[in-house]
Amino acid sequence: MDQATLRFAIQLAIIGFTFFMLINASALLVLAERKIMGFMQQRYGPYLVGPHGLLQPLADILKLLFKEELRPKDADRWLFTLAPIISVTAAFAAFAAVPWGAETTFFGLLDTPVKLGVADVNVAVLVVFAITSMGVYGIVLAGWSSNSKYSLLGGLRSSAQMISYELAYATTLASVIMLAGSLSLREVVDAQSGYWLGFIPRWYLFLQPVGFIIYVIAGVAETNRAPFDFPEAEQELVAGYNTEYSSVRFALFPQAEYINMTTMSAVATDLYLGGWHGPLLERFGLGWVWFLIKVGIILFTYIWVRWTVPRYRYDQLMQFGWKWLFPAAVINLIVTAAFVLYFNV
Amino acid sequence: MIAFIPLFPLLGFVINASLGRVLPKTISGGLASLVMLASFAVSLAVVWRVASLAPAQRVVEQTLYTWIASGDFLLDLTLRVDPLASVMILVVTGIGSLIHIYSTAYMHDEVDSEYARYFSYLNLFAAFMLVLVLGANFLVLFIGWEGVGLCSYLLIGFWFQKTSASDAGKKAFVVNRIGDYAFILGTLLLFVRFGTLDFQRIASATAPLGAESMFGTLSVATLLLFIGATGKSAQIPLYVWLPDAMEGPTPVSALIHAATMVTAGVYMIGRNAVLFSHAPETMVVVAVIGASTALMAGTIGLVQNDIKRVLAYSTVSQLGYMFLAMGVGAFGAGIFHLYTHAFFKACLFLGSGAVIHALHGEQDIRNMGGLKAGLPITYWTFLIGSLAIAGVPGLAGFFSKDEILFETFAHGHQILWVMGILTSLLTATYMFRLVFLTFHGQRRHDAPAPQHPEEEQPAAHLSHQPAQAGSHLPSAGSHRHDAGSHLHDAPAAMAVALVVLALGSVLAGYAGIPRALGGHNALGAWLAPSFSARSVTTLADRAVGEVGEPEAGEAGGAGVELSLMVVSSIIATSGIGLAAFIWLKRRELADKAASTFPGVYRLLLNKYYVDEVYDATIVQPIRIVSQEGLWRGIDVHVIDGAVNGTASIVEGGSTLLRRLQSGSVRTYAGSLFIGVVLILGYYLWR
Amino acid sequence: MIPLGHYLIVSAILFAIGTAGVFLRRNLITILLSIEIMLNAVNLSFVAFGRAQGTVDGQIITFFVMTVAAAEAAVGLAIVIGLFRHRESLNPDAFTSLKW
Amino acid sequence: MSETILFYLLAGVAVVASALVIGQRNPMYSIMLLIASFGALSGLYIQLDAPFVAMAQVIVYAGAIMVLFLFVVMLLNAPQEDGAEWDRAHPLRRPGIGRFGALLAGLLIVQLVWALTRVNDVGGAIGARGDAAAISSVRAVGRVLFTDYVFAFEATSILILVAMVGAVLLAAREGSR
Repeated sequence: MDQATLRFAIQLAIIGFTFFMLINASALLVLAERKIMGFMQQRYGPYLVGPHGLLQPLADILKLLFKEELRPKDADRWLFTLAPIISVTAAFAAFAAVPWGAETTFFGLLDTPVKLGVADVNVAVLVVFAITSMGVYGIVLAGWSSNSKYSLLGGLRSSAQMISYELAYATTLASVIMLAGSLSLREVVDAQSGYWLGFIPRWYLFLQPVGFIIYVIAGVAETNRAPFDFPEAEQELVAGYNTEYSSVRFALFPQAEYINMTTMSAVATDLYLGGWHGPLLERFGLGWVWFLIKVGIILFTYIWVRWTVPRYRYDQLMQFGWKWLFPAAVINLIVTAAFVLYFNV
Repeated sequence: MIAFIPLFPLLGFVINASLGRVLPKTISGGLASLVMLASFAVSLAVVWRVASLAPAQRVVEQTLYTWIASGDFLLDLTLRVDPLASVMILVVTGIGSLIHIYSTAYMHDEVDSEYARYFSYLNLFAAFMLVLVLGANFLVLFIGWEGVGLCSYLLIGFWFQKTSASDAGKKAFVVNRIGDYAFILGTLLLFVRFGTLDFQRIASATAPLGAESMFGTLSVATLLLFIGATGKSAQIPLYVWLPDAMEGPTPVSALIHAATMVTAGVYMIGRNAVLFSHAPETMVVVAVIGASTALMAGTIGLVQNDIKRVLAYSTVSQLGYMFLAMGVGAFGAGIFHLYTHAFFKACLFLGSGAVIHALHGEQDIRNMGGLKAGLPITYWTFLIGSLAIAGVPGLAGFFSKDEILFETFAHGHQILWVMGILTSLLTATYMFRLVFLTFHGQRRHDAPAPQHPEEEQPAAHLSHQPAQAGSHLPSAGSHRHDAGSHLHDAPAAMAVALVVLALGSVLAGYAGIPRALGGHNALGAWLAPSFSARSVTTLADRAVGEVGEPEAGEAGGAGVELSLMVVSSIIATSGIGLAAFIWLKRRELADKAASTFPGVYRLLLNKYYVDEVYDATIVQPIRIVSQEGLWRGIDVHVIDGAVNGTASIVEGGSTLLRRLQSGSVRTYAGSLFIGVVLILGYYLWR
Repeated sequence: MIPLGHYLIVSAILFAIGTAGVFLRRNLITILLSIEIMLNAVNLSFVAFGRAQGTVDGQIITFFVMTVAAAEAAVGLAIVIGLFRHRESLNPDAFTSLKW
Repeated sequence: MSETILFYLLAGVAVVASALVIGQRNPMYSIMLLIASFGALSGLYIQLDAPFVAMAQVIVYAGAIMVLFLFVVMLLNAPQEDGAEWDRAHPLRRPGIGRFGALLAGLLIVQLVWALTRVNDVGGAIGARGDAAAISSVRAVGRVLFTDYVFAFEATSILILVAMVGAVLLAAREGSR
């Protein structure tokens, strides 16, 4: 095989691997969620299917696949079908701009190194942000097309919530971008290599602690997770926007949600936790393992928070977003700007 | 500094006008008098400063701000005191103060708010009059000119509940407007000619020019200005308002319609002496009008029975003298007479006011007589004033009137001189007729019932004010029987004013003793710079030199002047004698004369029927033309027709066009879009 | 490379579609959408011109157009909501009472 | 070559989607189609070396403005174009007038294309002038935006504020003011 073909093949392989990992991530996260939930509630969680219930996700998928597809009589046929597709497409597409590993030649297999990640975009932060913001359409359309009041309310809540928290989210992103001086995630990650004083990693987490907290909170809200899971608050709206969905169409929503979580975590890792930079493993071209570990930690935090913090009230959510989170993000941005200007970073 | 002179009265006006309703009489009247006195004090200080300068530089001016700046036309609000203005401000503030003081007593029967209104008007008048005399250009003068007109209107119609008073006010205003219109035209003409409105600049621009031989711009402009002056100063043909103005309170007549405002025209001509002396035709007109007015008013004064009307015609007559002086180029003499006249005419008016006050509003001299004993102060001051106006040697009127007559004679206007002498005789006669009928003889109540309500209205105004004056001043009908029982002489405030003015009537003349009598004509010399374009030559020299008339030599002139003085003194005394003979000894002679020449008598009594003639020739035609032609014809058909026609066309067009206004947004967007396509298409086709 | 004219023709077509939409549709929301199409057509030509000139000014004008579009959409939709409350209709022909 | 194909693809999507936008009776579909059109336009912007504009197009237009539209449609829940006959008596409000407008729009296309044929400069390939990297970087755009256009930028911020206040005021229910 000549280099060009090899290169093409390897690129395809990277894309395939990413896709595979994402699908698995959603499956694994379902299991992890239930296991951790069980652990936190002092019970076992799923343990019958496979060893320690490891095959439970597979069983879930099979169950969903064999369920009957239902569509309410007055539902909008096209949009009802389109909604979950938009959701899951946006979720997958967003990850395309997220790099997850350093440049590598695959142990000398290639002449020139290849970048680990689906696509290397020089405005990756914006791309991720743009595509994530498309995800809201899936939920809104699902809510509207179901022709059900629970769904509609869920969809409305979701869109309002996402628009509100997008502001804080984008503003904290801007702080990091200012520090790194680039919109490219890869460059942001590379700006975090090395150590202060020899042992503290140069992560933006330490420069932007407030930003990181805001980012995580906004991320939780963006992905409609507890304690901000109003679009599907079961005590109020049955199941929110996906009340009327069943079978595969239904399965796509949680899947999109978990992929979004993963994307959020991955971007957080790239922006704040130094991405694939870490001791030891990097030397063997295995920085991406660090990446996986960091993403895993954040994902665990997501689940941990979900089963710890109770749900807010809806007005509290909006109030929190507009009156606390967004101002905090703006102040953080101003302070960062002043910092950058003063120290000429 | 200068600005305070008009500002003090203005302050008084503002306070009295705004707070007058709540102020007691003592405060409002006292305040009004006080601001006048303050203004007088400031005037004295300013005049002192002017006097301390060299004669050629006797000008003090203050520019308050630039009023109009339009292109190269720049007009400042400038006040200027020169010798002429200094005489005027002293007269206005001095005599004004006295009359204010007098008024505090005279108007005391009014209620508080009316009292304050009276004084606010009076103060406003003083402020405007001061602006008039201080203004350094035509426009500032015009502010004062119009302002005093306004105040005159307000004060004539002060008792506005009375129809005749408010009518008289309107008449004064309208007649004045005619003059003002001409005045504005004259001002504009001068602006077009000289590009400035400043008196000094106009004067210095005129000075190098020769006198206009035929009617030219200057003549027309000065004639127009003179028409303005005839309106303000009650000369033929616009004098008709002044006798009617006697409807106002008597102190007002004294201040405005005798001493100050009516002299504004004279002052204005004096102010533009240089300009006028370059327009000999105008000067002739001025002189002829002045002499004719003097004579005519004198004849009318001879037969009037209302004490104030006699004085009013006397005023018109004396103003005629002043214009005569102006017309012959004797500006100094004219202003001199203005100045002396202010004293004795104010004195006379105030005296008549004291009489009216004492008689509770009686104004008809046929109902008076024998008041000498009851009103000694009034009598003696009135007598002094009469002697002064008659021109008895040694008193103020003698010097000033003689100077006018001499100048007239010296400039070769013998006919005018004869008219002046005749007027002098008439003046002495009617004044002493007034004195004798009022103060001498027995108390009478023999006035016939008035024939023409407008013409003879003894004391009517007071009976028309039952609420205010009724209790204190009984109506005209009732007082005839009891009025004689308790005559009271002028109260202190009035007496002070009378005495001071009587003193002035005696002494004022000594400011300008002519050279012929060994004096220096100090006033003439003082005023001279004002009448020339910044040069010290006396006016008589200039005017004569420029007009090209033979100059009355100094030595020979003195001889002529002395002999003329003797003539006029004889005339004056003979007039007094005549009056004494007729109205003291042989009273029936007057009635006999009246019945012998009923036509003449009626003619004079009805003031030559001038009002009627005006009504027939001017007022009625205008009314008919306005009503039938302009209103029923042009206004209804042409103007209304045009307006209604326009409206109909618009309405018709709109009915069609409003179909386009569908209210639909898309239609509007469509029309917009059609425009876009059409414009784009046009540019592509081109 | 694509000639500038191609972009401009696309822009022209989009603009015309937008205007046609304003006339054809009887729904205020769709009309607003048509206006957005027109704005985007203009944006495209701005960016294309900017690229042809080699400057960023075209892009910057585009940002401003976007901001204005956002403001317009916010206010316009608020008005639409207000109108709908009054007439229970979104047909512009329902709101024709503001005339003569 | 691939660039040309991509251009025609994107342009085609943009035009067809836009045409469909105005062909829908259901505003919900219109909105979704318009988002598609915006996505295609965003691709054209990337082709024009304006990635930042492209992303802003997606974030602002597709991500915010269109959500707003969607929100309103959902809130009003009056999706179908109402066929009620409003005041059709007026001659200028007949349905035909809309077709006339569409005719005018067609005329406009003809005019614009005609105008383009009369300009010489548009035939040249784009990108011939200027450095792609110089104008595609966010840094360059930001520098010009905050220097030359800073006044316009600030004015825009005020515009946004005013629009925000106005929208809140307009949409607030009478009682809740």
